[in-house]
Amino acid sequence: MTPVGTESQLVIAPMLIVLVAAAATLFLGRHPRARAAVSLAAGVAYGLAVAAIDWYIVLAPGAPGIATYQVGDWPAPFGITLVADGLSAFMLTMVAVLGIGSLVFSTRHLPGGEGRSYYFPLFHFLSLGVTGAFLTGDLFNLFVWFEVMLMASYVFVAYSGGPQHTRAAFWYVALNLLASAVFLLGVGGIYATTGTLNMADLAQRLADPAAYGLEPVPVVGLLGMLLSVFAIKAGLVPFQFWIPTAYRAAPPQITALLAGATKKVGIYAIIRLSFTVFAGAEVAVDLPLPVVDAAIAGDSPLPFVGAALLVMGAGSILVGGIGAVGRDSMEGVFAYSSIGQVGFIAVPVGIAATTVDPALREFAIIAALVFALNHTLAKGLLFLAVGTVRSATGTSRFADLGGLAGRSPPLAIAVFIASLALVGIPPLSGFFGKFLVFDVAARARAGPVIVLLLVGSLLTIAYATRMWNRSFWGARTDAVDAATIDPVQVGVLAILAATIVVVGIGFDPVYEFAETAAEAALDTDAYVDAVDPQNASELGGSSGGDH
Amino acid sequence: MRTTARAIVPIVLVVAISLFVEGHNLPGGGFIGGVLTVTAFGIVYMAFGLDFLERGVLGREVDPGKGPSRDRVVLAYRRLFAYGFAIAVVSGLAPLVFERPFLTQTFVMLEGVPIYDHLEVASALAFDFGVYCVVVGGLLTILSVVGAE
Amino acid sequence: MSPDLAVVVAAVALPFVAAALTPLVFRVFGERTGFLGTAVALASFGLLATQYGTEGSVALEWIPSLNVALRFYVDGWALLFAMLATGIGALVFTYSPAYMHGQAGLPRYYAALLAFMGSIVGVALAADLIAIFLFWELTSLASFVLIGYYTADDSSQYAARMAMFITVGGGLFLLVGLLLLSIVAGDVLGPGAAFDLATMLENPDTMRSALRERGLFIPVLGLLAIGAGTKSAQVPVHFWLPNAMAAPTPVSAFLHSATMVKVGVYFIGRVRPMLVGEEWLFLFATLGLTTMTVCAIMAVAATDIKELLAYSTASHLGLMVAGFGFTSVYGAETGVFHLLNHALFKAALFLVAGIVAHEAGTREIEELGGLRHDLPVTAAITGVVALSMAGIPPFNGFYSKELLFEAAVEASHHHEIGVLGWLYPAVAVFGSIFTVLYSLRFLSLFVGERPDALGHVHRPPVSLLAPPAVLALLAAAVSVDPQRAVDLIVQSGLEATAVDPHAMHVGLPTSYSTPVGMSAVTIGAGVLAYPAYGRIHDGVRAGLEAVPPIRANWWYDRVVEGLSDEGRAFAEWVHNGHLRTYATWTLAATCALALTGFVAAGAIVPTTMGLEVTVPIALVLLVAVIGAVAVARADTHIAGILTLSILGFMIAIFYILASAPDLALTQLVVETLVLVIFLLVVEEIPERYEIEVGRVARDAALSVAVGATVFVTILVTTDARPDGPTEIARAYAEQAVPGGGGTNIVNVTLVDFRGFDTLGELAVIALASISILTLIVMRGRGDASPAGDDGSRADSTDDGPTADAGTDGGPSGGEDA
Amino acid sequence: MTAIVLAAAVGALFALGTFLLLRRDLIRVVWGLAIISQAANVYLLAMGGIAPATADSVPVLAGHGDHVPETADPLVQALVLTAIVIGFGMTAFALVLSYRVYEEHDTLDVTELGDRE
Repeated sequence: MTPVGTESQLVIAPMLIVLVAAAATLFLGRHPRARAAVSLAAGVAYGLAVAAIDWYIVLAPGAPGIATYQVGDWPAPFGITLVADGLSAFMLTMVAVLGIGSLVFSTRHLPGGEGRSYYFPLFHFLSLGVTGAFLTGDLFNLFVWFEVMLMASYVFVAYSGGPQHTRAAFWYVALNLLASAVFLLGVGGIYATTGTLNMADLAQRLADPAAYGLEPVPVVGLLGMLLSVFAIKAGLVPFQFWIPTAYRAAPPQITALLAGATKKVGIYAIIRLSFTVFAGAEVAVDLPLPVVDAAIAGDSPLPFVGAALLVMGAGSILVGGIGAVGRDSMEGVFAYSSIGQVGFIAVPVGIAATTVDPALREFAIIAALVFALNHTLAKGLLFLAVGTVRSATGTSRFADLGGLAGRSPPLAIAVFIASLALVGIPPLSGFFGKFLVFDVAARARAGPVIVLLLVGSLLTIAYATRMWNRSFWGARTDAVDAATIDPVQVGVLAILAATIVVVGIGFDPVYEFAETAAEAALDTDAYVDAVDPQNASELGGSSGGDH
Repeated sequence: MRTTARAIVPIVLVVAISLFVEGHNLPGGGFIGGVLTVTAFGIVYMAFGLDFLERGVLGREVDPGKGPSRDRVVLAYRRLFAYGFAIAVVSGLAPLVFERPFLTQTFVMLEGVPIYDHLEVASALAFDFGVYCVVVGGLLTILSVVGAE
Repeated sequence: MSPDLAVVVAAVALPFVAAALTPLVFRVFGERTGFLGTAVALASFGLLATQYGTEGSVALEWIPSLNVALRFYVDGWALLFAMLATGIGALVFTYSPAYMHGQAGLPRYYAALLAFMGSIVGVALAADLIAIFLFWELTSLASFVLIGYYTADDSSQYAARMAMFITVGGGLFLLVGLLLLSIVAGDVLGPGAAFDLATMLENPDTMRSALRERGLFIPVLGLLAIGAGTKSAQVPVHFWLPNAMAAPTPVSAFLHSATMVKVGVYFIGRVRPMLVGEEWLFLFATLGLTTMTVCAIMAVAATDIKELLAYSTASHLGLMVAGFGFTSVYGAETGVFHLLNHALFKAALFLVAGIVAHEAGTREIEELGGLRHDLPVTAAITGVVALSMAGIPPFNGFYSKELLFEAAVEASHHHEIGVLGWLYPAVAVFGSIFTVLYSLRFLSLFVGERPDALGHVHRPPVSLLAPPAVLALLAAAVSVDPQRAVDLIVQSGLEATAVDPHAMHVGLPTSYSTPVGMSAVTIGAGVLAYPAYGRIHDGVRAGLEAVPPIRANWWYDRVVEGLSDEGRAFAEWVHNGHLRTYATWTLAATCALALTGFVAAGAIVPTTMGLEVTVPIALVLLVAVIGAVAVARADTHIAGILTLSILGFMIAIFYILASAPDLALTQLVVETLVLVIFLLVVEEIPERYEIEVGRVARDAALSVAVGATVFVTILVTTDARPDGPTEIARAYAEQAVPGGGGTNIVNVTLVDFRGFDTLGELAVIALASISILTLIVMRGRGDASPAGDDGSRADSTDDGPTADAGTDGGPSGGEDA
Repeated sequence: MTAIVLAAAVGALFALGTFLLLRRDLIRVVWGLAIISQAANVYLLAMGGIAPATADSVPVLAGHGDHVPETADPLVQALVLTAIVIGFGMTAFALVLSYRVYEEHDTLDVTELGDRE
């Protein structure tokens, strides 16, 4: 077997970095400074590794566009394959930016006590799970990284140990344990029907089931199960129940990651499985819907996915938007807003799945990705800002806040920019998300969807302005007067805010990146070719003893 | 109970370790060996109480005022799973030096070893040892922390 | 001659650059920053002036992937509006230092004002749909910041949020309209023109017919109208404008009378040649005339001079909208000319109102009067501009109003509009009567007796007087020689907005015509009714009191403010805190998704039962199920835990029977450990059990549904399962010894083939122990605040070795080092 | 009498697990979760195909010879093993968490917990 190429090695680099960081920080219990230093170094290395993936695999002229890594030197579909393509790279980049911000933030604002020595290992394990989920090309491996990510997030939700926190964590754990069991059911069913777990192999087999002697009909229902699992991670209605309490209970810089990273893992998994893997499945679906005088019908499972996502997305936009308007604390608004915003991501994905026009499908995925990018940046910033406000004033309830804008203009400007990005004011990144999503709906001639998006956007304005007026304007309260605001934290916020502006003003390369990502998501053939399960189907005759 | 424990624990431990070592070829492996080892310790805890290992075996004084997490035994367990995790990661990283992918395993056949005649030493054993350590360390941490409550 | 890109970009960019530098500049120049603003505005004005007479579009690349560019189109209409904005901007900046003297937050004020001015110039010049939307929203944003200037003041915040909600929200409708336009344009004019408004305007007939073919004409028209209507305060969302008077008065003069609110009107004029038609007439003439009349009546009911002027502004915006709504050339003439006239007199009036408020200390109409003694110059200015507002000849407002009457009368000549043919002119006259009334009322502040309660009124400084004086002089100039103004700028604006432009002539009427008669009726009725002003005022107010829904803020309060309460109740209803609710929804939705998927794909058919299940396995599974039933029925924790173990052991036996010794072993030991941990935990917890009868039925139903889904899943998947081991399983068996060096395939799989899974699993085990440790040691750290984790924030920011020794050194294990 | 038995058994386990999950007692909720994850494991294993237990079908090869018998699917066994261990970690965590919930709230009644703000 040949040595591994550079591009291929890049694929696993981010995972190795966080793995080593996790192991190293486990040993540094007594050395908080070293712990933070190692973590920061790992964060920087992670960022560099992701940047290298972006450039050398995806974006550079002549880059291959996709690279794979066979863990343990076992060829696909026997070993576990890691795949980095445009979609994975886009997601990783998004998460890396926020993750590093959150990490720097964590060195300044660390919920304390004895548990602190485990904060950074937990953080790295969380990143490990998220990264693994983005990179893996194996269904069961995806389950494993989901569990790693979840296990770390469970304890973060319960981290502060109070009554609210433990209860929120238990609810969160209970719903996700259910989801894990459903995930296993889905994986088991898919293995039973298709005889493989490798996503590329799966795609190949589903596209031509007769050649493999398969009966792929059950995969649509199994995909439905997996959808529900991913919808829990993404927080789509009616799987969103854990979000308000868990987001409130976790330390804010972790909530930033829950909203910015784990949520996106759910979105990523939906896009990856629906489009790269299951889109080509030779299964006809046909289900008349007499009530709305329509039908879920087509030659692949996509119409079913599309219908499900549109319903869930619509529910999310309404529940999140209406809920957010009435909240009485900053993180309450943002938590509900997260539910609503993920609806804005699900709707274009749903349109992409429903449409038969390939150009529109790609455009819709681009829209979803751009919206997701903005949500990661803006919502991440806002949750981090909750952390700043809370560590400065001891509260984030509107009743105790007011006049923050006068107290710290840089903080105020950062939050203002992020709020405007949520609303979708040009030229911020959020505008392009909203613009593209509306454009997709308009191109799909989906009147009701446009109405829904308009309602959702109006609700966004309502809650964003309310949050702003209640906490940043208004008469200054005692808590705000007595606040000491951490400059490093504000610095992180400022950098994220600048990113939001820069992404908007220099949107062209971002769009091209998203376009590459969407192409990658839709290009099943490239994915299959890169992983090349067919070629390797005869496991090499060479003895394993020498490798 | 204690008598039974005295009789059972060594047997369980031996079985556990042999399961771990033989795991590559017979049913067993790092997980099973690890969990069984933990079960042995569990029986000790049930029979003799949490402090037995410290006071009874190691002859150390136990400061009852400390919380569970400060207990020296717990610390040892915690170190164990940290080491285990490190071993697993390092054993996975080692092939990179030889320009092989992460977690590539290999093995050598040793001939003429007493008792076994021929023995395979698989690099996977290192990884499996990491698994063993994590399982033992991790589960014992859980057990002792919960038990101390 | 085509415009120069660099100059155009500089004219737009200059104010933004200045805005960005304002915080620095303010440190050096302090309150005199306002005069620098004047310089910037004049510079921008000058740059624009150099482009006078040019026409054409220039573009700066922005997002080539989407064919979006910063495309600017220069023509008479754009220059008219942009120069109006910078010109009045210069005056407002001059006015500001004296008016805003001593206020806090001036850097924010000037920065927002500058950014606002840049946005307006941008809207005026932009010819790319996205660029238009960009500047459009930026004006709303700047307006939000400026209305909310007095941040500690509740009414200011209320108004700012309202303006933001209405104008940005309306902007979204505009965006959708623009997107529909772009999709159509991309189809018929080529992808390069998808966002290029200039190209669309060059091919109005193509666009119009393409829109109609796709059935998008009405939607686009409606959406653009909502966008423009919200921005230009048309009924029924006119109310944000009077509320916006919470802003400092210079802002009111600039944003809320002269420029921002006209953006909607400007845009209507811009797209008029492309979309004009019968629907256009109905929509905008009706909308405009309604707004004009309603707001004029509301202005009469005003008690505050700024409120009066604000309603008057909305009313005049309605006039302009109505003008553009009429399809004849007179309509376009009305719109363009009144845009100019209104800017001149209304900005001056606001600045006058600012002087009055600033010097007299009150804005209440009732408390003011006879100000000509104290403020003679101001009184003179007011005389010109108030009469202009009233439309009294020969003042400039008269000419454009006369054009409206003409357009209204003309409307019935061009279209079969039935009863509207006389209703439009009638409403126009009726509304204008109120305009005369409130204009006279405003003027009366300066005449008559000085109320005794009015305190000392200061003389305003020159920098307050000069700007309105300049405006009044300009208004007077237009009044004296309207044709010069028309030739200079209005004509070129007309050419951009009219379908069939011809040389425009204005002047005092020399012979009788219907419009002249209408003007005479208007003025005559207004003057005659003026003595009854008090009664009309009271009557309108009484009407508003009696019927709340017609009050301006009523709907907004109900919908937006009420939404907070609704939202709270809704969120608490959905997220009621009960795990059973959450689990029910989650499970039900999962089942629904799975079953729908099966049904949609036709997977549920009579099956052929592929799996071999032996009798022992069946028995073991049966015992397992019985065990589970026993767990469900257990009445103590201990009993439940023990029966749960039986279930676990049965599953271990199942694994043995299924030829999986590794699993069986693992299951056995894990089951033992779970038992131990369960026992340890339960020891600490008192027994507590009550099973509520009422819920059992519902729970059982859901349980059965879940069970049924799983049942179906298993049947369909086993049915689809190909016989024999999978390729992968076979390959693993073959490779275990030669490739993995072990005979236990499962173990080789775990540590070699799929070692990566195992690594993740290790991480989970490590995490589980860390988590449990953390759970226990973090106990008691949660403080009273809902999610407070701030107990340690003081020391967490100082993570030094000394601070840490006490809290961290012990637990985290010295030996770990 | 073939796949139906398995389907019925696993279905029943899921149903009972769900039923327990909806109880008011937190410990019983954990039981329910444990039963559901066990049932999922059983299903996963069965999806590799259940061969009648014979010496040959155990996925442990007799020796290093060339003869490779047809064994039960070792892949799903490895997966289930991973799933069992992960499930164990989760169950243990959920249990300790429920204990902590009890400590903080002094009740195990899910309904009562839900009503607390």
